[in-house]
Amino acid sequence: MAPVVGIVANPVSARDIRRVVANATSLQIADRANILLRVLAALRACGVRDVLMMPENGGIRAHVERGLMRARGNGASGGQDIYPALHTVSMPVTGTVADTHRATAEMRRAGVSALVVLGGDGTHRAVAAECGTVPIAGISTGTNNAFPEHREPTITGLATGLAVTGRVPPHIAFAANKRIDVSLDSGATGATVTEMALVDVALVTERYIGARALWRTENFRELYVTFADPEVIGMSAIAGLLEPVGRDESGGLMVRLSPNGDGAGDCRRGITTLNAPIAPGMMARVGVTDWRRMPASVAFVPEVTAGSVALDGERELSFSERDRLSLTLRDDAFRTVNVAAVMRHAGQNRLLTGTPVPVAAAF
Amino acid sequence: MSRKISMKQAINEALDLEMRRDPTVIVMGEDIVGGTGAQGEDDAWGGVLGVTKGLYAKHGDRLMDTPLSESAYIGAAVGAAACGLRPVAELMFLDFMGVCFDQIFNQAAKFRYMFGGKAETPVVIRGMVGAGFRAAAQHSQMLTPLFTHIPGLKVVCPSNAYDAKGLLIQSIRDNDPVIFCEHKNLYGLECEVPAESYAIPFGEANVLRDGDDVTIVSYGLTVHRAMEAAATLVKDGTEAEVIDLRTLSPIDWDTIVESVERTGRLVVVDEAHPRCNLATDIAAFVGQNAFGALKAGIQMVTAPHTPVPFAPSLEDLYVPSADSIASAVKRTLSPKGASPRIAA
Amino acid sequence: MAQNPFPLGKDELLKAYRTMRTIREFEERLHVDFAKGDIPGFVHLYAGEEACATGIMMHLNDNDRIASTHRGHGHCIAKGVDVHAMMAEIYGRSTGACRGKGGSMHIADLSKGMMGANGILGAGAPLICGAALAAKVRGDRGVGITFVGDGASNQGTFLESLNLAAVWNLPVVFVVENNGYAESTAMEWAVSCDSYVDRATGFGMPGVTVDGTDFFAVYEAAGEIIRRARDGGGPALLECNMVRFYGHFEGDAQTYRAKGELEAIRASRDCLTILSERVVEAGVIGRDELQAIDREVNALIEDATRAAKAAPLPAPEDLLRDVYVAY
Amino acid sequence: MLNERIKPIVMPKWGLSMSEGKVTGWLKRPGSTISIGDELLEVETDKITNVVEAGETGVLRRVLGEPGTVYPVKALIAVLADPDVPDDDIDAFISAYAVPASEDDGDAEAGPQYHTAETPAGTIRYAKRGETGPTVLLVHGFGGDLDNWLFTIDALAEKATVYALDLPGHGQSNKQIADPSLSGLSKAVLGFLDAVGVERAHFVGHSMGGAVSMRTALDAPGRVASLSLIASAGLGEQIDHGYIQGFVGATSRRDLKPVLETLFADRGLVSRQMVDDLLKYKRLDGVDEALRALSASLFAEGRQASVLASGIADARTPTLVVWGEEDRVIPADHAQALANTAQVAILPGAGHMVQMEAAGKVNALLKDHIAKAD
Repeated sequence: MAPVVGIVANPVSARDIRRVVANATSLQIADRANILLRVLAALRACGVRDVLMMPENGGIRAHVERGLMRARGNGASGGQDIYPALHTVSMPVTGTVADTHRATAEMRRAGVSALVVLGGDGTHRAVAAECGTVPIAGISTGTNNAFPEHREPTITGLATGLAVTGRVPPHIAFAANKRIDVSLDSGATGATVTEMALVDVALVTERYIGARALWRTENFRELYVTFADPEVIGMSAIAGLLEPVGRDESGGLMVRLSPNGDGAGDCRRGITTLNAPIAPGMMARVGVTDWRRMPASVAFVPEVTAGSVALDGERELSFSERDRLSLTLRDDAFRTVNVAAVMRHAGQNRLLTGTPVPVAAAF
Repeated sequence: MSRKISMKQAINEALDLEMRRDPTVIVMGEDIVGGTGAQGEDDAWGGVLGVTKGLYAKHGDRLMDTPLSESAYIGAAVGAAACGLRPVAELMFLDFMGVCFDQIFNQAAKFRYMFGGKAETPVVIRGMVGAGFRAAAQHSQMLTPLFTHIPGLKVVCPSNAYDAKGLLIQSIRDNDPVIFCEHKNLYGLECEVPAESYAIPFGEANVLRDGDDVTIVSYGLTVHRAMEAAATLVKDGTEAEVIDLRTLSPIDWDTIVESVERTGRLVVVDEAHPRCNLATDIAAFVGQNAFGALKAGIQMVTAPHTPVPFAPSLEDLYVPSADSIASAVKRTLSPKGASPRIAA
Repeated sequence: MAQNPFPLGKDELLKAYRTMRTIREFEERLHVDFAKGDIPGFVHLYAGEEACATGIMMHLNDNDRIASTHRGHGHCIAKGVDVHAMMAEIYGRSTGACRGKGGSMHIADLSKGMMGANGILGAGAPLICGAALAAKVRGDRGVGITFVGDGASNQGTFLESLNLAAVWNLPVVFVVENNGYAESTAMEWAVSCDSYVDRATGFGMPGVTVDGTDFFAVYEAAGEIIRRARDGGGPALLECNMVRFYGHFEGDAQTYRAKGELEAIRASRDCLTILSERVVEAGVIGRDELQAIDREVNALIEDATRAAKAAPLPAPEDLLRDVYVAY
Repeated sequence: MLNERIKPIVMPKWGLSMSEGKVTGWLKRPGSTISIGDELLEVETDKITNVVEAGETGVLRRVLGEPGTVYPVKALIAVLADPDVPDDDIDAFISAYAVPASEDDGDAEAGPQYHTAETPAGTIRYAKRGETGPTVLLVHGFGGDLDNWLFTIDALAEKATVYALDLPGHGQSNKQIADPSLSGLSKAVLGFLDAVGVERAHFVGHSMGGAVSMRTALDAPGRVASLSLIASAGLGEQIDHGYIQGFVGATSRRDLKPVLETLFADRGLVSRQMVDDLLKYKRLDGVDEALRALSASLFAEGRQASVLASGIADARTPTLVVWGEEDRVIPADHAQALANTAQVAILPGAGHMVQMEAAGKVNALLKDHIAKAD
């Protein structure tokens, strides 16, 4: 049976206040649809014939279907379908993150071989929460995109197609990823809320969710990252500019931040300031108290007693003195398609030539 | 000091004087400065026919070129008026009213009434009207009846430079929305105009010529045709009284009725299309209020019920002529004048 | 009391709650009285959308102007228009905000910067460009906010205004109140590019989408956008995704809605509940304090309704008044 | 073919802007014997209709001006000659007569017909006629301007240097009146004389201008050689309040025309152009405020605030008082206030604008008075 690829494309990512405060990207719906069509063409070229897609009312699907219809109509494909057949998960649309959760779970149950995700860190986090062992191929269409790598989506589609059709061995095709689990025990109700982050957990003193985005550095207190990459934007950059930690290393980094980021720092307490790209187009001075490695599978209890928890750059939970918060980093938490490795392999083994050299022959 | 200037200069001068007098007066429109954002000269056009030429040098950013976007900038002028400015928005050709009429008739005209007398909308929409410019059907209309139909709008149509200046100044100072109709074929016409500021009150027709035999009522370009007709009628011993309405809303009913009560005969000349226009309006009013004074049926001389044609030979037939006005006067004087005729 | 974690002080939070509660109570009361046949004409209720008007208007003063829509009661109340005058207006009384000559769809109070509800969809956008232009000419740091529904955002006036505001760099905020329905037609069907942010982007201004049922989300985003406009940063668009608890107008059977839709949004997306839970949970405001406000608001609306019904009708001569400044 | 015994009657030029006039009717038949001052015909201009008086004696030998016909200024409209001048000579004279080129056409190009002077009271417009003889200053009344002296200025200029000014708030002078009292206006007039370098002048004042002239005679007697008070204010309390209010309040021709008619004994003299010109003046920015300030200061509640008669009687300034018998604005019997000290002339058939309605007689009185007083 030919593999089926699932697609989760979030129509509402990249719409938050950072458009106003930091000139962040706002990828148009039509462009998201065009990205999807490019991915679909690449998947079909690798032999993927069926794709299962999350329903949404934001317009992506409508644009994509228009594109498929035009391709069938204009005969450019010479009678050959250049796109896979598109199926939609049967589920109601709420226009919230719950759609992503549910669609991912349904696709996993339907046995998809991989999940192509269009969105920012938030969308990827929602998929990762439900995808189990199904590998993710991430495409950045959000604002703070620390998790999905920036790459032409055709290549991502190609790599995914090569990976799921078995033309690249799994140990090359797929990579393990880390995450941080957040557990919040409510002092009021006794209930426990669990959440997760793919890249970073930031604890800030604002105790309301509001417009979700993080951009007021004076409120930053503690930062936990799965990897610390000086090449990405956002919270991870703060850590990455202090002590880089790779995606493939075990464990992450924990940084304590201070409100006095603007030079008036309290030297006695060993505060330094860091000039970091905390959001697209937004360089800010952040007061840094100290940092240390965050080993895997060890629960951290923060010093901050009240505030909000921002997961991958967006405030999601608020907590008070009565609540108990703990954070634990997990290695090998979920899988992604290792696009770079797949493409390198494809090249080395001439997988896309007319008569492909057998995989084994390359070794 | 009085001197001879054209109607175009008079309008320019009125804008200049009012902008000098009142810092809340702003002027906006398509190409009223001209060349904004382009590489060439500042003040490249001063309006498509140069009416606002030179004002940019005197008043700078209070003259604003707009995008070709009548609905937005006419609406913005209305909104700014409701917020304390006195905007003068040029709607190049009033034929373009179609794309922004909502902002005028549903918004500007209604604010005072609809908001219980608690809003003022001192906006002036000025632009060109009228045929004879070889500009064809969409740049030549006399749409004044559309405007007079709407309560809350004031409608002004000057026939000469002196009136244009005084009426435009009054329009800017007036606290109601005013549609200021400039007949493009009168722009070059000169007359004595004081250099100083002056305002001509609304609702006062100008009696251009006294006469006891017949009353000719008109406005805009056709006032001049009526005067020509009156001059030729003198040879037959007919003295026509010629009334220039100047403002169509409000309209000076008293002057019309008083004149008709004396002359007993009425010819109404209107460059607008014949159905439901100023001519029918005035004829009906006089018929209702001064029927006893009439010695003959009222004659209406209007444009035909057609779009404005392009071919110069046809357009020349379109606008009421001095001859057609004189003929209409003669009809009121002949015994048959009282019998009904069907207008073209 | 716990430390206040919110971006507003307690008094401001109470004010926001009172405003939202007043709008809700006002609309619920109209819903009941309209069904009784007490109210002439037709009314469009804002219930369910209170967080949007309130979250935005908390940032404005009387010098800032708003242009509203046919669904304008909430905007009026949040902008400070007197509730008694509004109710009397809806009843067509001489004591009304417009002396009984405007009605529900035309309530205005220019002294409060409320430039009128508007029966013409999309018409407020050019008007607010003018208001913003006036503020810019005067240099008084005023801003203009225009509200438009998801449906009316298709009007040429709205799109032209986005362009004009961008070209003139006006201090305007275009607020799209997306309740999902253009009268009865789904927004998804009627809006071709599917995203208001995309539309804003196309006109060269930033667009932001927020959860319009979350007072804090609206408040925070609006604050940044309004501050940017005040500082000369130019126009922006704010899309508030929200829900409408009643029909397009009163008497609308809402047969276009999915089964269970209304019940679901009332249960999970009631902005008043979301706000009050949030502030009570944080320990900033006691439930009893909110209940006290509820009682006061209830009394206010009751009094406004009683006063409106008892108020005199306009005099016959008012028919001819205020067409022009004089004559 | 100049024959000094043949005297042409030509279309007169009344005022600077007149270029043509219409003969409306002859008051003398051909063959009549004419004396100086006889009313010959009526001429209508776009501003006013008036009578042309004879300036010479003789028999009206030919009447050329057809009633109802418009002639340019200086066109030959009649011929006076003694009875013994042969008809052939007269015909020859007529056929040889050429309308002199209008001197004003040249003047208009050469320089302005009106002048302006910068004074402490603002810009003052004035006209100056004549180069010789005593200096005369013409001061118009409330709401008037220097054109009120249309029929006066050129006649006096034959033997005098005549200035006529627009008072502040009037005509084309500055419309702001700093001090809307008689003293204020008087100071403005003196400021004007300073600006044009005139130390002393014979003051001819009409109506309010008469009161301004009297005020000046009292405050600066050295600068007033004589007073000619025409229908003057300042000689009694009475004034037609309706006229003042009507004039100030009128904004339309319909309102203004009846008001202006009270100025003349012959209401028909109020032409369309006169009304239009006044409306044009009244519409100018600042005029309404100026007129209201003046009327409040000088004529509040329908009474004249200042009566200067006794002061003038004591001052012994040579004074002429002229009144139209049918004056409906200020009663002619106010002239009696100076009956003991001044020459008083009450002219029949004329109203408040007596210098226009009986121009010939008034001009003769003025010339005589100024000549005697100088």
